[in-house]
Amino acid sequence: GKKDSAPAAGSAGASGKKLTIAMLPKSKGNAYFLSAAKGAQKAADALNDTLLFDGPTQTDPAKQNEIVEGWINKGVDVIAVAAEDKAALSTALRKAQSKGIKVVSFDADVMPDARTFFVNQATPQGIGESLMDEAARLAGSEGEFAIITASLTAANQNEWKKSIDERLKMYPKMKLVEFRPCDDDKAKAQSEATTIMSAHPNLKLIMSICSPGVPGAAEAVKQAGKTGKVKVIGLGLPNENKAYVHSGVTDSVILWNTEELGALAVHAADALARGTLKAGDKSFTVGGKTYDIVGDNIMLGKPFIFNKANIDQFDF
Amino acid sequence: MNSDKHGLKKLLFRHETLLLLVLVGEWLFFYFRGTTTNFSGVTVGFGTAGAQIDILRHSCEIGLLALVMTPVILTGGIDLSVGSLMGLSAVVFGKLWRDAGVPIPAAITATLALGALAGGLNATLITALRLPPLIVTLGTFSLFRGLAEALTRGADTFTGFPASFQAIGQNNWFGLPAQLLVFVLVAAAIWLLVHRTTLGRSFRAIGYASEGARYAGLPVGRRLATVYILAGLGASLAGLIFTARLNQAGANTGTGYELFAITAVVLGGTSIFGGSGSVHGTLLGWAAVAVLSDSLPYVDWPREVGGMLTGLLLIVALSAGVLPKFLSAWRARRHSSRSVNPQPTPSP
Amino acid sequence: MNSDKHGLKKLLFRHETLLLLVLVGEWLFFYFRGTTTNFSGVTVGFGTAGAQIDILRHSCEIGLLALVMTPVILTGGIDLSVGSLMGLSAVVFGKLWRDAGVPIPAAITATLALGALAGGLNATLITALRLPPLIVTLGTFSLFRGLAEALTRGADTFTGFPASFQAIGQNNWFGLPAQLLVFVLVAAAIWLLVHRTTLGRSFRAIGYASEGARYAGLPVGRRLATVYILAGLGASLAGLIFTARLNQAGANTGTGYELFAITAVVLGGTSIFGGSGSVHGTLLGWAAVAVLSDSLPYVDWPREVGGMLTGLLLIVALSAGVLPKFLSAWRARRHSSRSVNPQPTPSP
Amino acid sequence: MSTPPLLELRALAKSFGGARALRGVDFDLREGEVHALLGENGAGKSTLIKIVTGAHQPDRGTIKVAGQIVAGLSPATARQLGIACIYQQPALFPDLTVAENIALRLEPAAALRRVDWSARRERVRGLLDRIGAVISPEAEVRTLSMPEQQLVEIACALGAGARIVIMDEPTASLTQKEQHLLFAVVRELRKSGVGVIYISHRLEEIFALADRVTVLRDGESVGTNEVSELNEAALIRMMVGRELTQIYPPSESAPGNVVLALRNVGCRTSGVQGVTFDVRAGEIFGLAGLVGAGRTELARILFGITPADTGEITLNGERVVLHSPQDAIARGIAYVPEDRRRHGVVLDLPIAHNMTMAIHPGFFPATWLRLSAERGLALDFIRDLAIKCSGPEAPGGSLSGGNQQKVSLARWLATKPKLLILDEPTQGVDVGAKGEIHKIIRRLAKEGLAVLLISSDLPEALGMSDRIGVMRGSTIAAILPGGSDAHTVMAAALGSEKGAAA
Ligand SMILES: Nc1ncnc2c1ncn2[C@@H]1O[C@H](COP(=O)(O)OP(=O)(O)OP(=O)(O)O)[C@@H](O)[C@H]1O
Ligand SMILES: Nc1ncnc2c1ncn2[C@@H]1O[C@H](COP(=O)(O)OP(=O)(O)OP(=O)(O)O)[C@@H](O)[C@H]1O
Ligand SMILES: [Mg+2]
Ligand SMILES: [Mg+2]
Repeated sequence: GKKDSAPAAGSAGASGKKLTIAMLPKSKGNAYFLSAAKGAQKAADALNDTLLFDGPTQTDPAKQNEIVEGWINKGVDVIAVAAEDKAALSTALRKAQSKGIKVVSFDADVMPDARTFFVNQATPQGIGESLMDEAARLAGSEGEFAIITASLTAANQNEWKKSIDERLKMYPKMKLVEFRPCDDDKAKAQSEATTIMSAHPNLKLIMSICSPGVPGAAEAVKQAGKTGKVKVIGLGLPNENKAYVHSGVTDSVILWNTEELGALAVHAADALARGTLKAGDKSFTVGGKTYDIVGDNIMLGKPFIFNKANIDQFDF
Repeated sequence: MNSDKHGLKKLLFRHETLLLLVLVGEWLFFYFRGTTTNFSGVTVGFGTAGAQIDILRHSCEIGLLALVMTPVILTGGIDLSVGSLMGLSAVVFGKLWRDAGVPIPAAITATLALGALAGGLNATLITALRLPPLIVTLGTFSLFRGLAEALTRGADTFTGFPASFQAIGQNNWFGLPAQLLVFVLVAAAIWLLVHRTTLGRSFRAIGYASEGARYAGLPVGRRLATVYILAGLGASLAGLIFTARLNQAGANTGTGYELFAITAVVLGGTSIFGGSGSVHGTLLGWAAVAVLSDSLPYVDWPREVGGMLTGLLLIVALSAGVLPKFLSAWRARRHSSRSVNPQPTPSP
Repeated sequence: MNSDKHGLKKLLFRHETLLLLVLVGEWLFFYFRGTTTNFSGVTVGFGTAGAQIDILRHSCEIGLLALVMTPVILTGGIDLSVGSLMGLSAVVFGKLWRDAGVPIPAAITATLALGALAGGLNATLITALRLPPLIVTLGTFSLFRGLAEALTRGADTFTGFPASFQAIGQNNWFGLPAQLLVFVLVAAAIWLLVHRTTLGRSFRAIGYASEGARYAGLPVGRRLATVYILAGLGASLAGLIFTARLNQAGANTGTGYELFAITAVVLGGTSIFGGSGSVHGTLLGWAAVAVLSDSLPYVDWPREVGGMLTGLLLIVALSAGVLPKFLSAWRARRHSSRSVNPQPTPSP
Repeated sequence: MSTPPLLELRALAKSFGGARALRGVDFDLREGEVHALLGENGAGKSTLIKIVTGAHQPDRGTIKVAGQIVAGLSPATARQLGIACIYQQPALFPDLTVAENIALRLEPAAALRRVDWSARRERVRGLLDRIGAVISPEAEVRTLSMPEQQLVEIACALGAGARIVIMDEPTASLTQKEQHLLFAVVRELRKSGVGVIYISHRLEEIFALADRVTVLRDGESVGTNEVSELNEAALIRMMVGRELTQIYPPSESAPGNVVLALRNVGCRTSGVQGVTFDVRAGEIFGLAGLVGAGRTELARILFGITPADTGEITLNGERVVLHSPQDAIARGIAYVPEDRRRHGVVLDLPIAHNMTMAIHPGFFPATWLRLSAERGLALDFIRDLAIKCSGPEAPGGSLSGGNQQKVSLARWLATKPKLLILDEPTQGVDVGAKGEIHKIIRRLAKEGLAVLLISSDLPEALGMSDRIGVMRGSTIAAILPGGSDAHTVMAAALGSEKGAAA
């Protein structure tokens, strides 16, 4: 019942066969990808497609590779991936394409020749600039700050880091003192933040560019009793940061709508497999909303800043 | 064999002193290289109470595992399953509290019971079926971790525990981390058990010569059961503290901890063949590893070097212990006049 | 002790048959539950050649480790450092090729040499200083991994290797994965070594009674060196193949593999005390684990269950092997006539 | 006489820590002779052998092989010199086949040589035929019986072109039939010019087989004679030496009521059957017999290690079932085991710990150690038993054999037992300690303890026992009154005609 009545089911869902869409996150445990999966599932239901959501329990290029190869043998129709390691995953994806399986990437891109489209949650500039500007605003444009990232190998985090460094040039009085990985793990992020704070007592702000890092850093600041003294911002999920934002530990969380990202990835995958979306298209419309396509990047739109004022309006 | 034990016994003494020196050396190094006063005159870095407390906090769980691993190794056994059991405990605790709505105290009790049960499984396979501990616990190593992952499908994690529970892992009691007090209590208990009770005695006897212990009328099976159940309890306790510290419980909790714990015990001078060793040795070994693995950033060294240094320390410390004995044995064999060693044959 | 070996040897036989059954059972289960034909009439899933080949591809590295681990365990030793050595090899290979600009063939040779060297380090500490293998390789376990991480600061990874090299890990030769051919060659070599040469015989002799082997005039030291160097070689080869398969080399390559390899060997019926065991047993054990850990998604089971099943399999298989012996021994003690066993004393 | 002896030992001496195993032994072995080596337990026979085979290094003395002085003999060089040894417990690898085992010894340890199976099988079969053994080269050694394994050992020796073959108590666990096969092989060897050193506790074998005999006593050679010049009595006298019976303390206790009563006790796993006798309070009941007669097995039954499955055991009038050592200890039974080094003391633990090991529940209420009390107890025993040691903290392994034995004894005296089982209490114990232990045993008996004394040392059994049970073939062959003479006991143990007469 609901499938048919689903608004976005549109022409595609009704006509043609039921597709099997396989979605690969960097790691299953990560709430960021779980919320993307939520959106993806909604979209799949709407399109009357089957969604397989599987990934490594901890970020692990080899496992990602093996999971994709498993899907190839299972004969899925289209694959949507967020790559932990460009090179490692691309080898498997090319194999998939050679077997006639369509591939889109989302959140973290692979080699261009290993997929048709990249669903781009935000350009590195967009993210880097919003993060750096927000940081400067909170720190009063001066003082030491540290960055916690996913893993020093993570492709897109490194992209963002570049544009952060670019933007940093506009704030000469601000000094980046640490750039530490947390392996997309809240626990590690927390101990990293703790260590950073005792190593750099004048630290004014911790910025996390991976979602588990934000609550991790906040937890550390709270436990160190430095609430307000050391500010916390980063890319994160509203839900896992609400408490900290309200208690004033975390000032702002910057992100795009991850459920929308997941949904868009599935819609793109579906359309690509059905041929309604082709390389070279300049825009892509889902249920009335139009996303522009820059080259082979389907743009999700501008990042969004969650803070005390608005965070409660979001649930993911 | 015999003279080997002798060697390792001697080694044990040389060891604890040597280890203490290493530890003090480490500490002073980090203290002088890793502590600075910033322009506003505040002391910062390794030397601060905060840093010291954090080092203790972060290594508390491995310390607990090392403590309960010590009796196991004293009996000549080993337990590879403690790390996985940490994960299973964390997950089960999380599920009980969040999904089954069990109140925290009951959930804690149930989790510890689970730990004891898991230890009991190891013990049964080892004593009743006479399977080698290494194999049994290698099996439960996969089993427990697998259960934890199956329960969460590798995705589900548990968080948002009540503050009263998080306090165990995050608050300070009397200026010390709460879990440190738990740790001290456990350490004291294990120390007394090993060094002051007949149980500890029988652990050593079993480790040195389990047949001999049997001929002396010691209840070997029951004693072995004790140490493995104890290890299980310790592992689940570590899992709980870990959960409280991070306010997060996942299936990957404690991955790889078993080998770190064994490293600490062995570094502490406990013979892997069983029999000789001490709880304070384990504590020293644990401290040496803890400082190494958590303090490098204070001196702006890459944290990654920690693992390398740990391995190096283990090898060097043990070689240093054996070398003199080895040389003397070798000299003895050259101009073999009278040797004090009851066994003339070179130890295997 | 001795009668213990008897048990484990009998177990070995029961084992290989039992294991073969398990393997066939597994395979058939996945074949019938995990293979389907989609509407366009194409067969997909576990039954396809592609799936079979991928399973082999993915488990090839662990298979190599298990193969070279077998002689080590036959001598009564163990090598915990192989997984870390995989990582170190991958990193060193990557650095040589990318940073030092060494041509691939030379880089491969150098990496293998490194592996042999690392194995030699283990061997030296074990034979010259007479340190227990468990401890030595526990130390190098941290040391090698630490070195790999230090070399890359945990950040650097290597990729973009020439297709000619990637071919080793990704292409098919004669319809089979390239690395599978390497694997088969190694397997054949190790099998001959263990079952058809005087070396293999001396491994068992050493594992059964290293002193006895000395009295029989065997060069125990040299033999031990052989097995650990072999293990080192195997580990670095596995590291290279892993790198070729993923076209990516990082410091975390092979983390935790050592315990999987040991699981395969032990599951294959090799006695952890050394002395008895077989290479074909190891291959069976490896296959059983490989299928379990890679095939669950084909039957839409959570892949996480794999670990649990592996642990269960190990425990059940070994218990099943020991149980009859245990019961009969027990019955014998109650009311049985003369036992063929020369030892009247019940096994410890 | 023109050719030098195959083997010539001069003033060979060897000590292990305290125990002086050999103190200047002379010995020589000629071509084509069987030279028997005889002596009580602990006389030094095995040590002598271990030196000749390179397992131990002598402290002093010279070894000549075929006239050449050899120094620093190692197992490998010994084999190259054509010295081969067949131990009581064959040192074969049970997981390997007969062929593999033999090859392991014979083929050079050259590494990766592909094994030539047919050639090897032929060679092995040839060797086995030569000693008239019907064993398949492909059989796994574990499937062979003890004597078959010994034959394989001998085949190895022959294959290695051994000129000197040593047999240390080869017949300890052989049946009559198996013995004769072995003897045939030995004679075969002698014919082919091989020199055989033959160690046995069984006199009739000496007379059946040996050309010459050398008797060791407490690490010294008493003398070497042509066997033809000796008779059984003379030989026993040489072994036993000075009129020992006098140096044994006299019995002072009057046996009281029955403490232990065995009725037709047996245990299938250990082969013991139909054992029936009583032991009274204050009585020392000796168990004599040859090595392997089954006395230790009987003791293991009484201590609950291998529980009895037939017959009944009565302690102080009440019938008891002994399933574990704990049971036995609880009922006041103490067992000082035969294998001191493996079962008697934990060599690595301080002697104080060793002494309290069997009384943990009683001596340490609520499991708390009372170190000072323990130390006190240890010091008392050290004084009472005159244990030579550096103190209660000295590890058991640092003591001489005799003193280790006293520690093991102390452990069991601490349990205040009603029945004390001593298994070879003075085996491998030097003469001085021997005497002291004997005095202690007497004193205990006088204090009303029932003592079961297992001993392969005939004079000891004779001198100490109020009554003597002689075991043969895992059962009681005869029960003799105290003061019976050596010949009667020996005869009963050997089962020779004299035994039937007595
Ligand atoms: N490895 C050893 N360490 C210490 N003492 C030893 C060792 N081996 C033998 N001894 C001692 O050397 C002495 C002689 O022992 P040996 O085994 O040679 O006697 P034996 O004549 O073979 O006795 P048996 O007839 O019981 O075999 C004994 O006092 C024994 O305790
Ligand atoms: N460790 C052993 N291995 C093989 N056979 C053994 C062993 N111990 C005893 N036996 C066999 O069990 C039987 C009884 O041995 P037991 O030790 O009881 O003899 P015993 O009378 O105690 O002689 P002794 O005490 O002088 O060795 C003999 O056939 C002996 O060969
Ligand atoms: Mg002897
Ligand atoms: Mg005996």
